[in-house]
Amino acid sequence: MFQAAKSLDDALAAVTDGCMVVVPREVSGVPMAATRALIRRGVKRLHLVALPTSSLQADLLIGAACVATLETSAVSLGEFGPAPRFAAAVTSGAIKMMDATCPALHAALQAAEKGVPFMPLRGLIGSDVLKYRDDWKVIDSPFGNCDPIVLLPAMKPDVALLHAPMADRFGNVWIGRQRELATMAHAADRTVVTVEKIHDGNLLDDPVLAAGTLPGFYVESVAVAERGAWPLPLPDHYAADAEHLAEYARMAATAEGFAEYLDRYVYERRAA
Amino acid sequence: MFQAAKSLDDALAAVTDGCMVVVPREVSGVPMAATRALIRRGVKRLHLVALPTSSLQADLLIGAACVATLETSAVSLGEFGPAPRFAAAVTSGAIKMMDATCPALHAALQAAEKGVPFMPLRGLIGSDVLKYRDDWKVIDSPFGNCDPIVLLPAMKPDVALLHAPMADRFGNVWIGRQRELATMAHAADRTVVTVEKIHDGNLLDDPVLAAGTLPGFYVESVAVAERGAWPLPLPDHYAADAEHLAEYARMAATAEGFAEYLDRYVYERRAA
Amino acid sequence: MSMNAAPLEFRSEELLADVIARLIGDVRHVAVGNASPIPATAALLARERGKGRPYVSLLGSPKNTFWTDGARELFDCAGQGRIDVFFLSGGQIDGQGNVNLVSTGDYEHPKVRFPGSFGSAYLYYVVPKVILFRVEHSRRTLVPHVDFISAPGVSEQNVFRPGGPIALVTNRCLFSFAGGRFTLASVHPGHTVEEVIENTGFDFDRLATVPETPAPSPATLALLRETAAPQLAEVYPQFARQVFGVGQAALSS
Amino acid sequence: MSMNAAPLEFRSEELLADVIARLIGDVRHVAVGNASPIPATAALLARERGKGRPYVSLLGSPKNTFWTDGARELFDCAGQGRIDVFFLSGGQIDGQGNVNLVSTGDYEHPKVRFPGSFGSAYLYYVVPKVILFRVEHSRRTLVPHVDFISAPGVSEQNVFRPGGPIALVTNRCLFSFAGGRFTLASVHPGHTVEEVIENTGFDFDRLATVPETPAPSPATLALLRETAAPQLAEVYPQFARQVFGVGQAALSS
Repeated sequence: MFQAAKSLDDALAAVTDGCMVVVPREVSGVPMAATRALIRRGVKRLHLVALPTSSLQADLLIGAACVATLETSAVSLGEFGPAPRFAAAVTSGAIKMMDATCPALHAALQAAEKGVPFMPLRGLIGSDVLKYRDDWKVIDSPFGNCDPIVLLPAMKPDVALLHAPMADRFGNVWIGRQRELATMAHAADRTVVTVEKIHDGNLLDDPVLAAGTLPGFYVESVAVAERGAWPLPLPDHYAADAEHLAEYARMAATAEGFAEYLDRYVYERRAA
Repeated sequence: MFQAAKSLDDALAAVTDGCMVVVPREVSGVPMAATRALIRRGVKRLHLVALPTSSLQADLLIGAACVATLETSAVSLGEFGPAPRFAAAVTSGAIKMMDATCPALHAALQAAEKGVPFMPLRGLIGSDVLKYRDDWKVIDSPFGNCDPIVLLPAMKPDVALLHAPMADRFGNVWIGRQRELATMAHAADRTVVTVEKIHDGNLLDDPVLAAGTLPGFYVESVAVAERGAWPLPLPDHYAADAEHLAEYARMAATAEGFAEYLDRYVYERRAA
Repeated sequence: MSMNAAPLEFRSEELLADVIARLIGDVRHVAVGNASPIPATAALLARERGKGRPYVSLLGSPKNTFWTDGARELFDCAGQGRIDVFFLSGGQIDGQGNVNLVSTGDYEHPKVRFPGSFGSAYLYYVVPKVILFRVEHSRRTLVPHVDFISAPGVSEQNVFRPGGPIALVTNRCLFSFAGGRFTLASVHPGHTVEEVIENTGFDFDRLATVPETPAPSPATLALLRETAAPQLAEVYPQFARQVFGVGQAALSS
Repeated sequence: MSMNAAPLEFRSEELLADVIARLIGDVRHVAVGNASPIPATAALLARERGKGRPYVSLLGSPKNTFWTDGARELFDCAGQGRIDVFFLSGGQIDGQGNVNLVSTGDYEHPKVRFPGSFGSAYLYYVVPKVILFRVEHSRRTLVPHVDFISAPGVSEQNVFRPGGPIALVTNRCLFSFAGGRFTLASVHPGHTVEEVIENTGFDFDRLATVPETPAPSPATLALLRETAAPQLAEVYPQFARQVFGVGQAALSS
């Protein structure tokens, strides 16, 4: 149940070494301030699930050696090119890669949300994505006539980590249209949220705001982190910092440059 | 794709004799004005799905002989007592009853929403609800060890019929927290909506309103029906008309009284 | 159902709420279905005693529920293991804990049709503590075998079932439930074991001496009347007025 | 990839958009993935020609998408059969229509790692018309057999597959796809069949005489430049400026 966090580090206590953390895609509110705090703390061996894709966040965490396993459908810096630390870690075998496809990650979390052991999904059959996923099964649908279909086991992360525009003092978090953030929280054991600001009053009291609210019932801690998605965008609030992302892409192209990036923007806390 | 309806009757053209119609529970916005219009038009042989329960709406449609099959988890007038026309029709065999349990109806619609042939659901095993549902299957979960689980076939209604606080001229409908209305629309072939009023501007342009909006992409027609849920409540807008519901319960206790109710409140259009 | 026969300083509803509050115990989240004022009173009492724990959801009350994911959220929440206590009733309840919310007689040609199973065929399996609550304690309601099993009291070993019934509370007594059978745990003040046997259609176990259900303590009655009742009045105004006297801090009788 | 070699009055991007718009055909809904300005241009052109039909969703553009059910809605929408046309690309594409978005070399010890399969392992199966689009037409991108099948071009008869590839558009030509094979449908102006053969790593069918891809008509060019380009500028400002000249009604060259 919700407790107000004293600090960002305090809020992140739930993200322990070796735990399974689910994080959202770039346009849904990526907790980058929290990501930098985790790197500073030196979190290790994460099973990182990026729903369903990631960009800078996964690349940073991988480069900083925080990740043991990555489960996602794609990591890319988009218009700024490939994700260099991700590509390097996969080709060197430094991380275990669990390649997925976007709707499979959504469905697996929805299975946990609904308390069922699996969810079916069309597609996948005949792909190498399926071939390399021993944890996925194929059955003959009992509603068809020789109709194979993939079943995905429910995914229950230890922690859902997300960034949102605002929360109130009851732990209610306004997520707007990014409803997969609610599914993440429903599926995860514990949910940690950073927000731009605290909303006065109770978000659930206003039917219009309530429609876009993740109830505090599912939230363990909330910390304020202004511009907490920087340098990534927060939809309807601020755009990506293209200049910074281009700088990241340049620096992270080499291990040395990446180390310098960490020194400059993560450890020194000069960010934002 | 969305087209503005000329009238309520016009909007209801999609609800044809014999079609499968899904309608929401009492507290999610029941299209009662539309229900009376359908009775006046004399719609026949509906396969009515009440998600997941119903009250006055199902009782009225059944009493007026519009329903061939009823699929739901419960029909009751709540504090006003049993639903008399429903009980009479089931005991006389006038309708085919498909008893369900609430989460099964949600899951079956979510299967259609996700384009999968079935959804698993816990519970049910050993109940007579399952025993009388030949369309539901039990499999041994491939993720368990001798772990039986029920699979529910996807439910794809012909029409989703709902009432909401407002829509805009693009067919976008504000549904607020009643998110099962979105699932109904996603699952159904066509969606028909009545609303209290038309919102000026585009609901999707405002991120706060957009969070509670069913996009017009899924909506076939919208008609304005002020107090369109009367005598049932519209959450955050108006309460149930308790006096009228008590009168209904009294009148509908007999077939004669029910016929009089129809004459007075449905055919004569004195309602609201 | 009135307690007028005995010179008690509390109402039957207060006793039942106290019994149920004890059954709730130390848990995180109690959800109470629509139109269940006595379980709702019990949940609020438990929350007062626990200084905010358990979290209480009163279904049908927008002010006392947090749902923002539609009508499915209650069931998803239970499926996630986030609801610890729920309440069910039944048109019929039998000695194996089976509940019938559908009909009497043959299902295809019923004699009496009830509303339907609601969420029972799911929640009875997944909520750890389900408290059966049926005020009317008679051979009509408590039967040897239900005519239709909306949800069974027990399941085969291999059926996924973290939940199920722990007790049955009526206007006459408290039954506990374990191993597929009810045991008479206590008889409410003013009622007798013989009366319970006489009015129960199913077989149940009992000790040689059956205790009397403890009367609510003065502290409990004060909590009920002064703290729980005003909160209840928001959701069940008629019940709160009738049982506790709306806006009054204490009960006059 | 520049068309400077030939004295044409249109740009390569305009030709490709025209080709793709014809492939889209008369459908209800075209969805275009992130960072796909040429398919986006084609979809807008098709919408202009169809006077509002098809409905066009440009992913990654809040103004040009209607999603309010989170990141899953695109896939749910496709699963419902409500997306008729989608675009996919690949680090490698082979002659059976298999696409590889994952890696080259051995999957466990890759030589080059691409971003990942995204939604391809699903959308390729369920969207009726998938148009493969890869500007770079070389033996590096168009290979005999992909190293990793993110999504296969064809499936066994009993696999649920209402969708799949209908064509592959490159900077050199248009291939149609049917029966598990590509057929060279037309060669773009300024390119030759020999050049296509030389630069394609997979086997494909062709008629004795391969037609030239028709140049965009003056009417199409006007529609592209005067109507589609300004709409595109909202989503792809850099592309719109570079190809069409931002805010200009016509192209100067």
